Amino acid sequence: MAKYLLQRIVYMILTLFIVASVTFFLMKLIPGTPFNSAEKLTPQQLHIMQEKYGLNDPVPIQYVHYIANLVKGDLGVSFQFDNTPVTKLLQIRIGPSAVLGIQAMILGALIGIVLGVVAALKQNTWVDYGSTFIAVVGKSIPSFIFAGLLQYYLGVKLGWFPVMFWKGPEYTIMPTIALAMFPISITARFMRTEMVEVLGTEYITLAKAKGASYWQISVKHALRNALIPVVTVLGPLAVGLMTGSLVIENIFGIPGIGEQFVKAIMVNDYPVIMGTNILFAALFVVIILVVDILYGIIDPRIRISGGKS
Amino acid sequence: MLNKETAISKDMFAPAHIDPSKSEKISKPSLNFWQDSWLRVKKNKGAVLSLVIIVIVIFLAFVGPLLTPYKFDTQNTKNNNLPPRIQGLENIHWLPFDGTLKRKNGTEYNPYEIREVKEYYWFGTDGLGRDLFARLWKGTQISLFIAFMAALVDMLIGVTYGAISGYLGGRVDSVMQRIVEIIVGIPNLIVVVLMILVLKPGIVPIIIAIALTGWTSMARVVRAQVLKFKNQEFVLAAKTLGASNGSIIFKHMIPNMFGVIIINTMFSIPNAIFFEAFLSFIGLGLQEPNASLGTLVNDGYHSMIAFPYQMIIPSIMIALIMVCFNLVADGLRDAFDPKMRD
Amino acid sequence: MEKILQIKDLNISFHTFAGEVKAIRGVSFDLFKGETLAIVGESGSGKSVTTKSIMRLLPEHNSEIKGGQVLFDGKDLTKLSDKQMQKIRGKDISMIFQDPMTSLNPTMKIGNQIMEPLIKHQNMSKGAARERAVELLRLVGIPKPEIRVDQYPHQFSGGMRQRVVIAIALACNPKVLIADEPTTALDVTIQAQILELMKDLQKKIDTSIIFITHDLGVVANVADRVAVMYGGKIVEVGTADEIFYNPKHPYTWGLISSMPDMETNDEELYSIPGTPPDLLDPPKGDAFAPRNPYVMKIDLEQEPPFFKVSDTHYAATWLLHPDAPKVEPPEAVKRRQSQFPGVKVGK
Amino acid sequence: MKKSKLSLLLVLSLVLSMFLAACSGGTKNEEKSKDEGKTKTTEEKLAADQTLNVLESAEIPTMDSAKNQDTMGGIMLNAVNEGLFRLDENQKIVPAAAESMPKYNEDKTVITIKLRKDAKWSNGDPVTAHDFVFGWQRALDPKTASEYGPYFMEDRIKNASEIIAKGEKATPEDIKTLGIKALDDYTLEIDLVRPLPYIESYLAFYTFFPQNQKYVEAQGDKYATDAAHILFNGPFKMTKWDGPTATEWALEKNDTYWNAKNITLKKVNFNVSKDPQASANAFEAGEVDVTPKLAQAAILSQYQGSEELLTYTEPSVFWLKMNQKNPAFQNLNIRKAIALTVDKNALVKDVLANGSIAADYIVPKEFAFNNGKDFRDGAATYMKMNKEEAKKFWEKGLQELGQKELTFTYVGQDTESSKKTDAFVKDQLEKTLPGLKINIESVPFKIRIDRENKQDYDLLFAGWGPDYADPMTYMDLFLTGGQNNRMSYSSAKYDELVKAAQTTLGAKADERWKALHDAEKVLLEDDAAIVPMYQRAANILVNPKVKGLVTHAMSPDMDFQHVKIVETNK
Repeated sequence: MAKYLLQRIVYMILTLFIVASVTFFLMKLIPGTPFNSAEKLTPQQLHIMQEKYGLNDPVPIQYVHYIANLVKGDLGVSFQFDNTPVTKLLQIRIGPSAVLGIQAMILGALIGIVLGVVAALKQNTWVDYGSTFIAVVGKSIPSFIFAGLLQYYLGVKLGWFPVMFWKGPEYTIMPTIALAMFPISITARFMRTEMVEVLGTEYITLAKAKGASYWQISVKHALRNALIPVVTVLGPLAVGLMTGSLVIENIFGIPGIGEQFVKAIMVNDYPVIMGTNILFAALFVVIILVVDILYGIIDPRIRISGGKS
Repeated sequence: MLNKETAISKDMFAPAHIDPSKSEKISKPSLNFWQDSWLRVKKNKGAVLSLVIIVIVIFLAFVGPLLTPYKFDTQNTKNNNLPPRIQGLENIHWLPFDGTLKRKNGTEYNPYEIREVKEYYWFGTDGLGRDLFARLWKGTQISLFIAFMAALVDMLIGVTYGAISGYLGGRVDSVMQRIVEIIVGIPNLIVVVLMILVLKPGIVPIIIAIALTGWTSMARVVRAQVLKFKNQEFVLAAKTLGASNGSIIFKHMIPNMFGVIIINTMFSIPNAIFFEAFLSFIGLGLQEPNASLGTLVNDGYHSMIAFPYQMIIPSIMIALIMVCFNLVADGLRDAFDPKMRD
Repeated sequence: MEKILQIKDLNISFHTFAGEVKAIRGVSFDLFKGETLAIVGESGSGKSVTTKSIMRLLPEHNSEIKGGQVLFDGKDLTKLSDKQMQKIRGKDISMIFQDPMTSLNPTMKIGNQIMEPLIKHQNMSKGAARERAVELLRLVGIPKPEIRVDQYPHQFSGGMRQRVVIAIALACNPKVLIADEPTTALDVTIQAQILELMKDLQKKIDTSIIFITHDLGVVANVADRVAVMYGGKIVEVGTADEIFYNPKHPYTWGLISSMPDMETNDEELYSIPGTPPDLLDPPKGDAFAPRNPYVMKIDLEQEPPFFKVSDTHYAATWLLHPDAPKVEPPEAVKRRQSQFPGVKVGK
Repeated sequence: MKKSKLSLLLVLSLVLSMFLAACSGGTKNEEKSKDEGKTKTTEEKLAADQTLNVLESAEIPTMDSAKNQDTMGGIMLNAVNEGLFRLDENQKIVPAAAESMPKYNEDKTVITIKLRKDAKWSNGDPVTAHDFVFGWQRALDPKTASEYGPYFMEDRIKNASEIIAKGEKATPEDIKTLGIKALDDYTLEIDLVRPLPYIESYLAFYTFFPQNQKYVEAQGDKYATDAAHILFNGPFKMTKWDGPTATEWALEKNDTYWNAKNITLKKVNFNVSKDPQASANAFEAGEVDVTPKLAQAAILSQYQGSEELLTYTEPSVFWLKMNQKNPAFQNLNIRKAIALTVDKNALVKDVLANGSIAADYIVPKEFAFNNGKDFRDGAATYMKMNKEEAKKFWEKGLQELGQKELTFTYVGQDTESSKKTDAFVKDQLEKTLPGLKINIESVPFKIRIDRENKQDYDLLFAGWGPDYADPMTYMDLFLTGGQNNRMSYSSAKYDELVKAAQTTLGAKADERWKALHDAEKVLLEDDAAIVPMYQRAANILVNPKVKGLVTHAMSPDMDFQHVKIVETNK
């Protein structure tokens, strides 16, 4: 186990390194400068600015500098936000996005699992069709439309929830709902498929033959086995949610990381792009590892061993 | 029983001759895989209806623009932001085709009358006075194109990659999974911005960006399935019978995971359509005057309150396409899945 | 003898996309206390469906009990609610499945799977149930049960798994045990062990067994009585001796002839020509008629009723009708008939 | 709820009675208004709660006046700090930290300014001439890496160019040579390279704000990174701001401000919303009193004629550039054809529908004045739409080029309004000019700039906002080889006229004006070098209870110091 973990961690670091490198070079291919008033500066002034930030060096040298600093834990400073350290920008912005992402993930997974399980248990009845419909429609309406309608009707017209901003738990309700639509539908659809499959297996019949109740069969026997493949989907999905949604953040005025990242890409704020990207990639590989470990917990057949199975 | 008994005569106990071929007759028709699947799909009313709708939508995506006298990119700014009005339906007030709009204070008005417009725009017009009926079908056309391309790429790359990675396992799997992680780790948006630079902005960079990043979830799911099947008897059996790796993967394993593949593909279709819509939201979508469902919905979003039809109509179209694809997917899965065959 | 289970005129259909499949068409039989009843027949003859319907384990969405009764303990099982049925399953009637590789929950420890019916039906505490589970594992011959109880199915071999399944089935000392081809998926040496185990356990807990198999060798080994099924019907029923040494139905003859014994040589080994009937559209008359070398015109017209051979022996074939011509059974059958102690050869 | 409303009423009536007691004979009026069910009263009754809730569309990138280059930063810096001058409600430049308007030497290259003695920093230090000297030097110091410091000072303030040329190697001594001196604590002398008619508007701009050397150096890297590390000398102080990523911040009235007695507003809360529809929703729900600028015609159409909608013309002008690297655009007839084709009135009325005005000029309206006279008054408009003429020019042009068809790449921006405009322009051009095919490429801002710089376009939609209140901020863009030309346009006549206005005519306002008028005519009519489209209008939603919200043509775009919250009859 320890050996396995160590190996995985080495792989993770390697992955991060490659992600950082590839992104670095891709990013450098995007035209334009990171300076906000590039339109106004004379070539000479621009040259001085670039010199100051080492942007006149050949890209490989910039790359070496960047990686050297990265190893030291220095992600550099932002161009668009007056030399604010990238680490600070990330720290401030990841919070709301993570809170929202986790809430939406929990809400989405719970509702999705319930919908999927219910649909599978009542296969080909109106309950099944109804749950399919909810799952599909949740996925079928673009999030900004859904969020916009939510905001207008529940916020402005009915006044149930605050229209926007990020000032307390009640401010998270509408964005969480809006963000949860996606995981609900994904989870529900996968859950239904897996559940239908599991319910058709012999061991479920045996469980029935043991006199297990409907509830015991669905939860104790079927759910756990059906969850295994679903976990593979939920893992990356969770990262997607936690790393923020530009749309939801914009509409509900949430100081999240998704919005900051998209803006950084649009204005060539290289250090912020890199920093955010490395953070996202790190989250991703960690979640993958967690998923794999979870796999071992819920499925005893897949045991974590020293690489060879 | 009694009646029958009395009807028995002695001569009935004479030996009979039976045509041996008759005993082989089976009333269940012998069908190949596809015919069989098709029969099953046909039984699922929802799937059939959805399939019909999809066919109609695809048909209209090409024919629809010809049904109206207006072209999708012909502007007439004098007639902009007109609500839907359909001949014959305009007098039925509760239908949304009477050519009226509501002001913020709730009063209703008819811009056709106010602006003395004679034309009928079935689905109304946009901010540049372009006919939304024509634009809707044009947008559907382009969105479906993007979606199909994405689904195709998902299937081809994702399934192959996932299957090979899962099947070969060990070091190969390890390396291949790391590569997936790296690809997922590179932000789509950087790739798209880059594509917009390298290629001309428009539909091609969008498809390429989806192609480069979209197949990974399919690969993961397929890999998980392959891992599951790998040690099952039917695979071992095929192996002992000397089947090649390729034929084990594609003949034995993949038919067993059609369900999962189809669901995943069906989800990659809305993913593609929405990714394009997201790009429209941040301004990187299609180039004017082309339309996609994504750009239409995005344009409509800002008109949510004032000209709700501009948002509702394309939204309904997106939702309709998605729902239909999903129902068909369900039908297909139930049909393809050999495990459900009785 | 006490009848513990009575099946009366059971009719079951499946609804498939091609139409209604009449899988069980008027099956009746009794199960006596302490006996082992074997149901034999080709695959698709309705053996498994019959037993699954006793347990009400047929898939709800496409199967339908069209008529008949399953009487157990004075109750008609086909009429019970799901809740009531759950109280009977695993406690009074339990079941062993064909494939031990797939009939255990892969993500649940063996112990927990055995404990489940104990906790449910006997209100045992977890600790007590666990002890009993260890005991049961020992009973079914699993070495080091204290350790094995905490392991997962994938850590067991096929034969071991089937022992676990048997342990689960016997956990609550059921009155009826349905064994659905419990040895088919196992190799021969393991088969014999499992059969021994079952016979052994039956004596210990005095349960009645319905043993489903297509393997007559196994039947001879375990059964007190045998019911032969063909095309969704029972065609012949009798004691094991009666069926093996004095079969009356031409299908049973076929089965017996296809079973190797000491005196047959390979060339002689018989196989029944043709394929089983299509139950989507059951043929008029006797379902076996198309494959029956002794077919008569009436076989094509009317279904044969049961003709009584002895108090325990009945067969549904027109050959037993007084008007029917006398036919010679195949060699292998004749040889056996000659060994049958109670009854004179022929008629 | 009821209780709080009652108590609010009580407080209000108390305030009112005090207010009315001060005015003579107001009592009757009040009672009358009550009887009439609170109809409009002519007097503005101040509300008890002088808090303003403002929604902005972006975060504050920095609060360091030397480094800022952002609109939002500009508004905030102007609220909490103060330069020598500021813009008043009537867009006039009035003394702020300065005691009076500046004095010039004869050739208008040396300016002397007296500072007021009662201006204080929020730490109690007086605002002195040294603070200005330090602020300017810091803005130019290459080590600060300000973009605007060099941009505004190079070639204008004495020795600025020399310092910039030295780059990183510039020593503190070098920087001290910059043309600004403290003659004493309260007297400043500024040396210009040449006369700058617009210098006063410069001096109101945040890049030229004072900075307290002692404080700035004590804070080091932390300076201006959050509300706790800024000094204030303006009407407000910043009480809450966590730094550049904060989407929430607050201002409070600065009681030590020299003019504090004239500031009514107690508190301003800011939040960021980047989605226009969401902003309108928040306004509808009453969560905010002022929205960011809303450009979407559909959203604005809901508020047409409402007292909540505040529309004002900005000095930003948008135009279509024709890249003369493309041989087709070296042809004057082709350029003229393009220039005459687009129906700008339809563009602003139907497409943009946000109060923008069709522009047949490049120097905007209501922007630059000479003795109170708008630059546009008396200036001609050029190249009004004429599709027939356009077709003739087009045919002629095609003939001269020997071509039947032309295909142009049109680079536009990826914003919604830009895309709409681009689609409209494409349609207009293709419909009117036979054989013309236009491919639109909408790209993000930075890429648009890049393509403009590399002249990788045929047609390009761009705009310009002024840096100072003088036509020159537009007119010098298109000088031969000028940094913003970027379309290979070159006209000796245009260059001569503009250069004259820059130099020799610097002190002669009327002649200079004339030269600039002529230059505009050369650019737009004689050479048809660019096609102006429209002058943008800004639209914001303002709660009617907010009075005195001032908007400016240039930074600061918005000024809160005159705001009063009044009782409305709602």
